[in-house]
Amino acid sequence: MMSLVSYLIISLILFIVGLVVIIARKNIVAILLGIELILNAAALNFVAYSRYVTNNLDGHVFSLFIIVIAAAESAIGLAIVIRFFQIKETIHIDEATQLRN
Amino acid sequence: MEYTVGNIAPIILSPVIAFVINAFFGSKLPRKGDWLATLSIFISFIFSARVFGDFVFGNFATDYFIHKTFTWFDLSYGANIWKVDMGIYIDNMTAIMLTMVSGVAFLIHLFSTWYMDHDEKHGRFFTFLPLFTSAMLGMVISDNLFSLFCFWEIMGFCSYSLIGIYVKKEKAGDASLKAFMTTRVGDVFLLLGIVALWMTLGSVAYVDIYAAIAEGKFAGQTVMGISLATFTALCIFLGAMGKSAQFPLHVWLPDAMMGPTPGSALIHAATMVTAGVWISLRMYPLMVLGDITWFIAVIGAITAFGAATVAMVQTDIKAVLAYSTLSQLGYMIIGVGVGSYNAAFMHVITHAVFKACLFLSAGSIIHSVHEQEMPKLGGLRKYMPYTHFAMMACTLAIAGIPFFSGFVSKDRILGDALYFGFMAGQNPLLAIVPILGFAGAGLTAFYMFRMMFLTFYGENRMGHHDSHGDHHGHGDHHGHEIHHEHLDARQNVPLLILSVFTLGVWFAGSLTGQGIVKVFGSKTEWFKILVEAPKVERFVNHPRESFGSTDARVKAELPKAVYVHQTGYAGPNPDEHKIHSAHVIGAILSIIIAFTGVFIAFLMYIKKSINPLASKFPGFTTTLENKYYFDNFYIDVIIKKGLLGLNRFLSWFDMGIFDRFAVDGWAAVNRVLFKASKWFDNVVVDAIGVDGTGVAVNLFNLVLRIVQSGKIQFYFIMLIVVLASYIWTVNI
Amino acid sequence: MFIQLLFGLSALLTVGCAIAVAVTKNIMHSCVFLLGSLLGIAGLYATLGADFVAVTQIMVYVGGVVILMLFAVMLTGGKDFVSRAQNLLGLAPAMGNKWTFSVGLLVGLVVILTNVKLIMNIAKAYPAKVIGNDFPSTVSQIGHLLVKEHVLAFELSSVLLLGALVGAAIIARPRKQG
Amino acid sequence: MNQTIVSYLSQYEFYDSLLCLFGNNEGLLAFVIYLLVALIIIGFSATVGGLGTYAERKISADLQARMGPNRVGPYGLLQFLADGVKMLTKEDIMPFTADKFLFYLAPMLALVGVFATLAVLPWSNGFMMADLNVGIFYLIAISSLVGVSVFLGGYASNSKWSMLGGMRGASQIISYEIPVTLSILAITLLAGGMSFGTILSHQEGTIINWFIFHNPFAFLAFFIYAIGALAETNRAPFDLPEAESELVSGYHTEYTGLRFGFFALAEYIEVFVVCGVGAALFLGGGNLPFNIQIDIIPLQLVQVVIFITKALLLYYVVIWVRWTLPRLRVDQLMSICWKYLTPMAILNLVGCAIWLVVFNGKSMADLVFGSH
Repeated sequence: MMSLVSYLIISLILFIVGLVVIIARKNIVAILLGIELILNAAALNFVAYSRYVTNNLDGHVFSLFIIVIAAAESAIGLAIVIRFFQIKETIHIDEATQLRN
Repeated sequence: MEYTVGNIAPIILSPVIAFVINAFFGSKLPRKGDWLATLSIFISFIFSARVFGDFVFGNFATDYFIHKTFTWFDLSYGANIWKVDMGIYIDNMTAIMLTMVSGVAFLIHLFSTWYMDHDEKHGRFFTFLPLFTSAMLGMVISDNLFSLFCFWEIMGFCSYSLIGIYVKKEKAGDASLKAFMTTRVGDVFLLLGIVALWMTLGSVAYVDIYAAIAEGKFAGQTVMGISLATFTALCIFLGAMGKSAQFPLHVWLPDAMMGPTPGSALIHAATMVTAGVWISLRMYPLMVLGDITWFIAVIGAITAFGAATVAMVQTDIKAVLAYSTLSQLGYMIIGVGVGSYNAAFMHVITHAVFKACLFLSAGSIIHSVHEQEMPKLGGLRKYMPYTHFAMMACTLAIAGIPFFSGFVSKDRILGDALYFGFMAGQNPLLAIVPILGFAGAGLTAFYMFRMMFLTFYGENRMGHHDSHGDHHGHGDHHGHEIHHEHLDARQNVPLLILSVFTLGVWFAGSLTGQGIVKVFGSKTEWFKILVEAPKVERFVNHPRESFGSTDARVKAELPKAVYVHQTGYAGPNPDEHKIHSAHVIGAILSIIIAFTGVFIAFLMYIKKSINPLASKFPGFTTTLENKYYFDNFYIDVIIKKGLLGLNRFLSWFDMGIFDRFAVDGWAAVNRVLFKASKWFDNVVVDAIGVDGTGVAVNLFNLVLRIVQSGKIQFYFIMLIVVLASYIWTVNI
Repeated sequence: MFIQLLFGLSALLTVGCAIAVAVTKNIMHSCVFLLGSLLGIAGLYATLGADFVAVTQIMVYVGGVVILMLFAVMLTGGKDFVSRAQNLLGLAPAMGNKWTFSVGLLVGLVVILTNVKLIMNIAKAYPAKVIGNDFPSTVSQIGHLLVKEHVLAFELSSVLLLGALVGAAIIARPRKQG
Repeated sequence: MNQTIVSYLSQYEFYDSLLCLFGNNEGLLAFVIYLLVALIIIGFSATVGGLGTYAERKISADLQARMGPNRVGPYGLLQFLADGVKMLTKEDIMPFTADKFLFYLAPMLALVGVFATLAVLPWSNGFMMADLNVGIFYLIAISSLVGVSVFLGGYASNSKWSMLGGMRGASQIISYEIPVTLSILAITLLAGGMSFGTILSHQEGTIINWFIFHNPFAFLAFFIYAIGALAETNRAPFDLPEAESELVSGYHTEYTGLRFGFFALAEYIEVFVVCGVGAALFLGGGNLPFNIQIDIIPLQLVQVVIFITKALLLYYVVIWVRWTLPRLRVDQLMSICWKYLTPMAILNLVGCAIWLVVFNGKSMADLVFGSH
């Protein structure tokens, strides 16, 4: 039941779901949720490989860094969302087509 | 014997703690935390004194040292060793220097609590002073050039802050900027030298450098066409020149006197400027290997003599002392250059003591009478007996009068210089080193006594400058009635302690104390026993010790220091007999010259039977008063003439050459091309190109409008699809 | 047995909540389902013997990121917006409609096809091997790795976090109007 | 390998006979043991939580020179049972515009977050459900579920008061997690591990071996932890999320009946948990204040009693503080956390590290009385 491939399949499902969320949703916060799912799929892969393939803890360290980066990304991303909302009064992604104003 | 973090770290850390506390909470502490700074320095003094006692009274062999390291950070990956070690390196020199720095710093802190009382910058002053002291101590105890450089830069920053501490004075700001910028020139070279060493040796610890010298690892290595040894030695010495204010990077030091006087005493007299001498001494084997000692000696001689001449005509009491500092630093550098290793180091110590005392005395005068122009002082002997006593002792010392410390060290440097210049078979032009050295010694005696006579003797010329006396806040005295010394212990005790240490016996004496200490040619001078140029062979394959490991060597098994009859001369072509005679000649000459200087000063300023120089050589005096026009040279010639001239040349080049030939010529060529292109334009471009492009753009636009929508999700989809097709095709 | 059970439950929680994130109409509920999914991933980490990573996952996501997300949803109203901008597929509501989901699923299908190939290759390269249920403590080893081999990344991530902190504060601060 | 209650019991002989009883199915036996222990702990904690309400009312009455509950049972001891019955029988009201899913979820999440922490609480040296390698870290992490539940409860009620209370609660819990975690990190540094077993084993022996007396920084860390823990559990003087005078009842204004009971129970159990953690980290946990090496079951029970006594003493202090100090303002709350507690906690951590390096890991007592 538990093997490298089972973890990879779970991670693949997470990735696909994250992808669908990113593409299908138009709400920026929802897209950030999708990004979190994708990042977690990657981190899960790292840890799984570290147990089943490399037998050292580098994968754990990498997934820790992924967690750090995800935290930083969501902080910055949500700050941008709030700022965007202040300016446009909407957080629809299709409104964010210009680099200024 | 046990050297652990616990009993070494307080030397550096206790002032740092005081710095941190004062920096953040200083304004809330009673007396702005000056007691905390003073206490912290006292703690480091206690710990340093313990090291001193261990080493000096332990009578270890001269080349005994303690070197303990720990890994600061380790970025080694696989076979690539990239590890940065920090550590301590303590030998006799370190022990002496630590004690000197912390002791002098403690006395200066104590004095400053009196001097800076009620000053608006009280708190900030006592924030930077301990940090500065700790950086100096850290530099002394460092075991490698990298951490030395870190502490070196902290010192640079602290001196910047302390010179410019009166931020509202424009001159103070300028002076601090000047000091920072000038020393930066040297620091860049120092860093270059350190990096070059690191790249080639893989380590910058002293012991590794010494071992590399002994093993001949430098042989055949070159950097930019010069041999590695010469390159690194020169770079490191240039760094030392910046810090020790050697010609031509000396311009910052006289201006650095804008800060409070005790700050000047610590920074620009006693300790920081000796950092350059310190690194030159530590890297002495490298200097010898790189064959630049003659250069060092010449630079030192020029500084020593030049600064002494300028000091003769200064009227500001602090300026005289500043130039005398320059001059004395020159002597130390001469000492390094001519191979007078232990005398140069001894001069560092003796000079630190008497120069600190001189500056504190000057501070005492300035703070009491609010005047620092010597022509307006005079006759202060009656009013300030203690200050007079201390300052006279130090003046005797710096002037090289026998039985005082300055004589012991300077005489030995000059003796070695004499040998180096005339008898060692060097280039005859190097005879300039002892000549300038002796001349400078005479001038030193002259200008120091000029300062003494103008300040403390003769009639009181304070006259009616009562505007100075008033902002002290006491209403009960007027300008022409100088108040007597307040006799504050914090003011006078440091002066008296320091003046006691200007006696030669402390430095030339014997440790075992057999009978009365012999000053002349004593066979058992402790300095000679304890300090000598590092013997590089000893460091080959020396085992590393880390903190926490107990010292493998047991104290009882260590060889004791044994006096071997040595001259202390480490320069080229030593010949013991000739060196001895050079020393005797040097001693006699320097005594004669010193007394001549004193006598001339006496005639000029007490008897007034000879006119001061100014009236006879107005041109020369003006040159001196303008400090050889160095500042003007840097500003007028290098910046104005040099840069503006370059500008003018570039402008001429632009207008005359580039404009005429390139631009106009290009225009002519263009005219021809234009005709050709007109035809081409009409026929080919307009018909096919323009109209065709319009059609193409229209077509292309249809695609781009869809693709470049600014919709991030669409971009994302394309990214995924492309990536997926890539993965599918490359067959991973 | 416990580990098998934990794996099954965690995988179920992860996948189920992830799908719920995708299909639920309410963004607030999406956030809460994301929380469940992340907790499930922490459980999966635990089955892989990555105790420290698992707890860090809970700590950072539950304690930080999800609450941040909830705050953001609340501050931006959390209601549906209709775009004023034209899209290829016309006006789309904020939480997507059947067209956007079809496009998403199509792209997902492409990725699945790609990855199935990869995973099959991996399964061939690393045939299932039995790994015992011994889970040594990873904490001290990770500590050593962080300050030795990965020290540069460690320091960089601290700089990154500082940058994110300052950046978020600067971007989101209220500006003077007009 | 993680120490658990099962692996602790397996060293005694009766474990083997139990194993025979279950037909040598170790997994089943472990499951049963875990289930039993979990039931005992949850039952005990729920009782403590319930009695907490009684203690709170009784102590506050004492401090205010009143009688307090005295009708139900001896000294009113059964008051909490009566309250519980009342809650169970009340109507479960849901606001019309509430977000139903989140409204149901929030109280559960609170209770789950609190009960999950009980898994690692060290009742004695041996009696721990699981002595995880990352024990204390796990406890901090999983208890942040309570923050989410407070926020969700406030949001789902769709009421202004609830919303304000929920936002205050979430931001307060997130903020105070930082000083609490940093002060716990200092202790982790001293113990050299994050598992409660390691932490407790370092505090064996006499009272001077407790971490609170290890060095001055650890002493200060205890007070930072205490203040931060008060704020994390939304207790007075930091009970802003449920400030009665401003927000009616804060995030659980709209909750009634059993759901309100869940929130209340979660709060009281969480107070007990943080008191227990404080006792374990700083006050030696189940260790007696004098030197006895304990490794048999009856003495483990003595340890359990000692641990609970220490935790309840801290519990008393918490209640005492509640009825003594006035409530803070929101800005004061945040400035205490970010301007005072966090920098102090960081300095503490650095100070502890420096202490360890300089004195080679010896405690103050070791320095004074000589190490052993």
